[in-house]
Amino acid sequence: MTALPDFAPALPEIVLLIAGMVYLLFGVLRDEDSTQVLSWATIAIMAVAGVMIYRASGATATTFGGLFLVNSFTTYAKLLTLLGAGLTLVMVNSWAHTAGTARFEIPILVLFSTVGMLLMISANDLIALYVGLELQSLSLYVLAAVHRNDLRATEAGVKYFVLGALASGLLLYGASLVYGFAGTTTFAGLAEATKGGADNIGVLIGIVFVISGLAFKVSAVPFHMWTPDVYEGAPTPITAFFSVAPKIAGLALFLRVLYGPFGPMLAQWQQVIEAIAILSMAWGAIAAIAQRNVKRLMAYSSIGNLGYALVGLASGTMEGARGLLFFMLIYILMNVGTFACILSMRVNGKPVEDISALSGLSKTRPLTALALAALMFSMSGIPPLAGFWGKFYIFMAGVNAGLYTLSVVGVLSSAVAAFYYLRIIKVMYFDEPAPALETPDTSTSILIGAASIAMLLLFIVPSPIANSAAVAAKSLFPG
Amino acid sequence: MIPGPLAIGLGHYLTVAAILFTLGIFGIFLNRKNLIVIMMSIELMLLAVNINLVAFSAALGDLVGQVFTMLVLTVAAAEAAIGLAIVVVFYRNRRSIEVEDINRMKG
Amino acid sequence: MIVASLAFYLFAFMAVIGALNVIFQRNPVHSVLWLIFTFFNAAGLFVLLGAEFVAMILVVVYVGAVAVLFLFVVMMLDINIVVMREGFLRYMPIGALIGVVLLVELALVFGGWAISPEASGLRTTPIVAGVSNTQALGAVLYTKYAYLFQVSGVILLVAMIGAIVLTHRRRAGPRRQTIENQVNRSAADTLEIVKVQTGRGVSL
Amino acid sequence: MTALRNFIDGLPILSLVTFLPLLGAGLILAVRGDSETVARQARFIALWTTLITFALSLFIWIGFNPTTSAFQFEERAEWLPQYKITYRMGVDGISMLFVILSTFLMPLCVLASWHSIEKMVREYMVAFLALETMMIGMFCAMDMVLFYVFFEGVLIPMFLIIGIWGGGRRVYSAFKFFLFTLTGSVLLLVAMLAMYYTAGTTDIPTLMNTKFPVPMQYWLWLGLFASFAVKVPMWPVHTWLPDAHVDAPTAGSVILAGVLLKMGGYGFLRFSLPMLPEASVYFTPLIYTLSVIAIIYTSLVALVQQDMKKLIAYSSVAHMGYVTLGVFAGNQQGVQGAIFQMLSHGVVSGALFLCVGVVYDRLHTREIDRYGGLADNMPKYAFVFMVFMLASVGLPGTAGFVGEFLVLAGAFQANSWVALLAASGVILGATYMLYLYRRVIFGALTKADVKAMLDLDRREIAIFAPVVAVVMWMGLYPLPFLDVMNVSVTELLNKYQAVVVSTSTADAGTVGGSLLAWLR
Amino acid sequence: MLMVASVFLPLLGATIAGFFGRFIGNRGAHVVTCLGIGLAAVCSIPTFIDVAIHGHSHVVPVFSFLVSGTFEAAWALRYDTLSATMVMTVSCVSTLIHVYSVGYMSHDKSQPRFMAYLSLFSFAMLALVTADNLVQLFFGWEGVGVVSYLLIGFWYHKPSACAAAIKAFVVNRVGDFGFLLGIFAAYYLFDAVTFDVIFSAAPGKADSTVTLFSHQWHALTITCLLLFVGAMGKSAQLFLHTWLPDAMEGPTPVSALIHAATMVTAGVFLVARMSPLFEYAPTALAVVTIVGATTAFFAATVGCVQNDIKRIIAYSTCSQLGYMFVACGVSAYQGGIFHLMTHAWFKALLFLSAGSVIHAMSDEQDIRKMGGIWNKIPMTFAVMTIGTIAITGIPPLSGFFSKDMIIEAAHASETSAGHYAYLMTILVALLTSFYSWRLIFITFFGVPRADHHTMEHIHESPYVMLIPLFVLSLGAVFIGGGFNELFVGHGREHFWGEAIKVLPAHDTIERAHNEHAPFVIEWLPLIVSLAGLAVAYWMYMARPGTAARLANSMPWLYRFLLNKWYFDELYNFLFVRPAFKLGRLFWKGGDGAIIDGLGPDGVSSVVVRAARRLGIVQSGYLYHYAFAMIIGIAGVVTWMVIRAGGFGHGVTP
Repeated sequence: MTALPDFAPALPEIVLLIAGMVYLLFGVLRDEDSTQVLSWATIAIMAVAGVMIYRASGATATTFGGLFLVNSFTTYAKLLTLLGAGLTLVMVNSWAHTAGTARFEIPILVLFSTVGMLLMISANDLIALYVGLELQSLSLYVLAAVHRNDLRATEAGVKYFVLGALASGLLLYGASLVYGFAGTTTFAGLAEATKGGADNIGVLIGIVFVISGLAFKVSAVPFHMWTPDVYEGAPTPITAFFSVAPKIAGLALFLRVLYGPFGPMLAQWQQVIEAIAILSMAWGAIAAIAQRNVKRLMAYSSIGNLGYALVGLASGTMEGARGLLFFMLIYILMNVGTFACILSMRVNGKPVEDISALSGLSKTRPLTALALAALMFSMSGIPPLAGFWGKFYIFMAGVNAGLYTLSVVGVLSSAVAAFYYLRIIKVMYFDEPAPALETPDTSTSILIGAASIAMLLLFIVPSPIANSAAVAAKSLFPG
Repeated sequence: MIPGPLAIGLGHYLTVAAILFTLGIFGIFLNRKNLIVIMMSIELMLLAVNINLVAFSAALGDLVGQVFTMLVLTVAAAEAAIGLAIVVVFYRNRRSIEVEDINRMKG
Repeated sequence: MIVASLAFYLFAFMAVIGALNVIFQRNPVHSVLWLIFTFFNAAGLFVLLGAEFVAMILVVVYVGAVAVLFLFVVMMLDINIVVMREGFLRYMPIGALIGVVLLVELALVFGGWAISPEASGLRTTPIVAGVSNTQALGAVLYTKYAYLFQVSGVILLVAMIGAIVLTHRRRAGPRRQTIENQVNRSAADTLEIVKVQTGRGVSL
Repeated sequence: MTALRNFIDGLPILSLVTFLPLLGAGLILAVRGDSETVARQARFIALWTTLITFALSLFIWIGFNPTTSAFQFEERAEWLPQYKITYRMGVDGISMLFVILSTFLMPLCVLASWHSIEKMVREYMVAFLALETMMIGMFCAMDMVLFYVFFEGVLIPMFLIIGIWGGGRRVYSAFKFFLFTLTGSVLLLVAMLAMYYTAGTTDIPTLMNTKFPVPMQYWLWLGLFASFAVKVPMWPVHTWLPDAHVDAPTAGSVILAGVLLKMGGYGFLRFSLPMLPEASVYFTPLIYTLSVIAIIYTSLVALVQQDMKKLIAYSSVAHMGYVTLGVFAGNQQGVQGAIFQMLSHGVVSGALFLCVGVVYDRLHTREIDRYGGLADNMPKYAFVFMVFMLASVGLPGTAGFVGEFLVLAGAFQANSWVALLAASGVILGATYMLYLYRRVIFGALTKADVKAMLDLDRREIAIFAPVVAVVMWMGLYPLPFLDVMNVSVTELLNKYQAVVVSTSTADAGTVGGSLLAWLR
Repeated sequence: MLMVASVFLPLLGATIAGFFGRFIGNRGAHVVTCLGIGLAAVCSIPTFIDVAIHGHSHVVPVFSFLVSGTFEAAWALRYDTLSATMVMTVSCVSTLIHVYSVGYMSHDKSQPRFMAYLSLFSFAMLALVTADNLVQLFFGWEGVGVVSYLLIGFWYHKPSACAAAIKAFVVNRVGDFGFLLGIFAAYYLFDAVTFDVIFSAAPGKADSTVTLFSHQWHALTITCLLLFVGAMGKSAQLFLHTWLPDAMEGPTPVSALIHAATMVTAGVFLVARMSPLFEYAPTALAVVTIVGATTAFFAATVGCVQNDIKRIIAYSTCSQLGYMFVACGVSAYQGGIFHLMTHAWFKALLFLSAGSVIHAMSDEQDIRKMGGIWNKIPMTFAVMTIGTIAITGIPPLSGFFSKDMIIEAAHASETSAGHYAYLMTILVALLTSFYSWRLIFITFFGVPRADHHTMEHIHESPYVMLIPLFVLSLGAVFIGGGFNELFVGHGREHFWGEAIKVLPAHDTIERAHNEHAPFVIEWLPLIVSLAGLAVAYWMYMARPGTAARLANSMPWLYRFLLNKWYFDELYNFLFVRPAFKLGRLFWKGGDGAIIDGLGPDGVSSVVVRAARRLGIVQSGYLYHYAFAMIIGIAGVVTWMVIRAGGFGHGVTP
């Protein structure tokens, strides 16, 4: 009756899905001891998918009846997502090595949730968006609670799940309103329907609900409350995964949705995003100061960083998108590096999470301390480290779009945020040594080192990344 | 358009959905008893969404709404499964699913 | 027309009553039962809207599977029926206020409800008169929306994996039948022949 | 001379001078061996690196053509082409001497830290060399973003230097320093971005010729002000400075006072005045007010200090008050005086901190009352201290006089009240410095531990001799310095004066209307 | 060449003695410095003859100094009669004092340092007087200030010496503050700081006005007044005089050189130097006159009751400086300079002989503990008496000529300030005579009041000290008569040339020469001087104890005078203590409580508190989290609804 759809644009996702199922079989047969093998295999297949995505870059195509879209933007966002997921999987592997409680399902769930993210990024229809989102979220709920004998992990799972379900409820409700008032769920159709601008309050309310749902996924204030608890409760590599991959996917989706179908209603949603961004930046900066647990600290840090990213989003311009995409790459690398450091915080075989455990790290483990210090300075956006470019691009877009208040609040909260990043450096460099941490294994060390060196290199040579971010951003604005 | 099914008027359906949705939200943040009821509240919210979708589908004369509804139902089932699984593991650890007991982590 | 209206109001009213009871019942078992009640009424509304298939699915999937799952878990976890805590009442006014505000705003939106003028042109899958609801859905679900169908399949797979990861325990206690072992059993492994001398017994 | 000039022109000398210290830092990191060896090697490598850098930087001066206001020794490379951000370096008469100042102070700092730094010597030297790169780079940058990068980058090594090798409340001070300056400079960043979007470039020479809309200028100016005022530091955002100085190691204080404070004044000259002339005119009364308050207020505070470093730190605030005053006096004497004052203050207050370091190394306290009568057992030290003390007081014949005098001369033409009030700093400055000197050097030598203190050793003489020479040179024959900046300053002021005239004739309602206009 | 040598030789001497004192020893330091200044003095005399007598005034450029826009100042030596006179006076007196110091300081352990300071001072003073522009003058001005500081604080072990040194420097700085503003005003007015340019432009600016300090001024008046503030500081005029008596903490040669003969006269020199400006600023001249006269009176009254031998002479110096200013104020600049020169000789003589007395009395300075020693140290007694005769203006010693000239000029001046000055100068002549003779009588006559031990050790000073005293007494005796005609006689216009400018209308010297006052007026100064001598004799020789009775009968007046009109207390109350109090207030209150409290510390504590508050919001309870989300969305929806202006707008029904 109808011809088969064109699978080529979605081939990487299909490959990943098939691999996931094969791995599942393998895991079931080999049982617990297969975790490491599967982690590496997952990283490998992600790399393969990445290569496939990269090789297909430049093309713009839709398939599956217009539900699925590929263009430069999705290419960039997917590569970023895969990068984040792959790097955190390295940590999963190292963690499994030491923790001994890891289960083979973890890499597979990571894989499925990554596929969910890729589908989200490529979604070209509200329904496709929803299923992609749910595929991602359901895997994440399970991952949060995967340490099922640990009270904190299960509590994290409960909180994440309940609030996540609430958020999807809000998103769905919004999607239903949009559908009802605009008459369609396809992005192209919605763009057509909203072209007139602000005259449909129903669509507008729908958008607000959709924004809330997405804001939850990227943990923007006031939909962020789950973040610190889940970050603290979930196993460290999983937290690392939470802090990178879903954020990219969520922001990419934000960009796709708000710049695509709802692009014409910029004037309406801009203020919402601005408000969310201001709250996120300020909340992330301030609340982190009281934290002693390094993972909670990173949770607030990521809330604040997402606030910066939202500044780029709020600008509604190509520069904004470009800045956001560039920022996110730096953000991934910084977070991966930092979490690798957190993962290596082990004393006598037990993981420690209190910041004070880092005391005097500069004397006991000078290289790790140096790397972490570089990452922290980068997070505070101090040149000559790449974090500076991240913020630079974001605020440049903000200023360009005339969002001066937002930019000023942003830079001021980045100054406040610098306080807690500096505190980590202070603990490492100014304080007397605490019991030495164990030597991290090779892959973690490489991650730490690579991330911090990348901060320096990307500072010196930001151009290639900036270029590809620019290309990606451009494809968000066809014509 | 198909006038028949909408003799009552779309607004009525939407209002019912809105009430159910609000009740669902209510159930989540007013509930102090147990997690299961919260999950049921979520189901109520999804039900409200479904009513919305089907009503719009009918009003627009467009089948997409119903397709969407079916997917929502499917996903909701999956969600319920996972949610209940999480509740069960939590219960095993804490021997309780009272909402007020879920606050080991805060600050 | 009157019948349809009456039916609508009946179903709508019952659904709301059901929802209220879901929330306010003290006993979770009762809540589940009221949930089922609400679902039934919603299914009624679906039928009124001409979506028979979705209505059936709702009853079959939700009442038949999900709600029963809920019931099952509630029973399994053996939860006490607790008194309502004062927190509920303390947060009631502000919560109610927010809820009502939201509700009124949503209702107001529907009061001025209007589909955008472009909407009819934007429909991707218009309902064709004369084709039954089930048939129409079937026609698009596996073709046009096959992608979504497949993805929802993956979602269910993930749900399955997730549920197993989280809840499945390999216990030491239960004895399982392992056919391999039974088949490979040899007398030498299990049987020891002891010659018993009369009057002296065996030392075990 | 021409041959030399050609040779220098052929080299990317500015980049060379800028990044040579970083190379040295790399070498230090490459040193292997036990901690003793590493420390010794690190000291020597750092010393040689800074000396070579200084020598190289002198070639900039030699090859510098003082008859043009254009940027010289230009270098340019692509950096972020899609944003038109380039790596562009160059010096003009305003910035060149600051490069020399930075390279001059660095070997002294290394020498001053020779024995006093015992832990983590390698890291210390690396931090210092990185700091040098940042400082030089900042003065050479011809691209606003590049400037900002270096400007901010300074924070990292300085934060570590105060925090790791400092004393007292080092953590508090390091944080205060970092966050205070960071808060200011992020606002600078916003202003810079806004300028970039208006002008479409971050190239400094182009921006100087860009006319920004006047209402916008006010906001931009305030953004720049937030950063530069903190760096200078101007009252009332100066409180980080005494703390940072007190708790930093000696060499850290030297660099802090010697170079870092100059970044603010340099910023005003490089950005505020030429790029935002209308706003600068508009806010001049504000600057006057704050500068005058800084001079009088901090001088009085310096008078009651018990801690030597704190006293000198407060005196720095007062001296930098002259700088801001001179810059915004907007005439040749004022601006040249301000630049000269920055240079001389860089040398003199740096030297004063070195002096404090000398006694601190011996007695491990900076409390003034713990000393007394050092003239008896440390006559060389007393002499050196005397020279710098007098230079700080602004005695004619020393470096301190020329800047202060020119600034006041300039200010007097701009606003006689301001000059009158600022000149009262001349009295107060003498008071607190002499009072300090009296309590430390004069008086009877009674305390046993003070008696046991030895006079300057050869290393210390090697540190102080060049500084004394420079201080006297700058005081007696300042012309070479003034010549270098003359044309650039004239060029800068020609444009600025045109605005001043048009603004004053237009009688725009300035801030002065509410603040200081009546003080004309 | 000679000119350059006479300025820079002392610097050379100072450098060698200062830096290499350890290598060349005390003797070497003595030789080097004395040689330096001596040669300078030798060079100065032919220069004086060439420049002043033969009228070859000119400027010797050295090298350029400051150029900034139109502001140009070069190092150059200006040689005209005024500076040649000053150079000669300074270098000659300085040479004598150098020599004297060799003896006086022979027991001190840091003699090279002392000699270096002395020579350095001479250099600075010479640089001051040969300045060609205001900036260079300021350089010398500050140079003498700082060396004075060093010399006053030479015995740095003594807290009082340190305090006096700081006081001297700071009070001088107050004057410098005015001087600086004066330089700026001059530059503002003339667009130059070089004397030639300023002087030639001055007549053109005679009527111009300038707005400074929110007030419209006569341009030259304000400039001159500001410059005069500087002169007041350096020359210890009323209000800025407090440092001078305290400066006696320094070794006596210092007092002689700096606080009598040279540095303190710099103010007078400045006014004379700026005469082309002052001439066009009559108001400023009046101020100079009044300040000078009042200072003269004030210092003389205080001098009458002091007991420290050096302080009495110090107040006398202060008083004599007042005379010089009176001269300048009534446009008799030549008279002022003349008195400056004679004063340099006899005041140096007085100080040095006082030093000799102190030396003899085992470092005792209180005259109440002396007495009856005239025959034990006859030489000292003799030269000191010569000095006293000179200062009290008894002919034919130098003081008579110069002082008389001033009083006549004041009388001849027909301004009210001039009248006031005349009155005062006459009165002061009486007081001067009284306290000078009081000093002699109490110190040398009567019963010995020193303890036995001291009396036994009284001895005449060595010749290295006495010879300078003899030379100085020669000067004190003859200089007045010798230079009278040249300086203030009828040929004075030719002699001074361009160096001093007096408008014909102001020429009080001319008028004084021409007017034939009654006998009493003409001889009044001498009469009051003798009267002073008589009173002093009566009170301290004839009827000892009268003074004490007088003091007891008017205790308030006595205490008022003894406490120097309570200036120090007043300044302490008005400036010193408030400065420290304000400093502490600004430090603890301003910086600590307000700026840090509201700024960094305040903000950080607010942030930390906010962080805790947010931590409470992050309660861990699911329903709170959900509630936050719902509030968020309800807020946004409400905002949207309000923004859309309700629902009627834009919705097609």
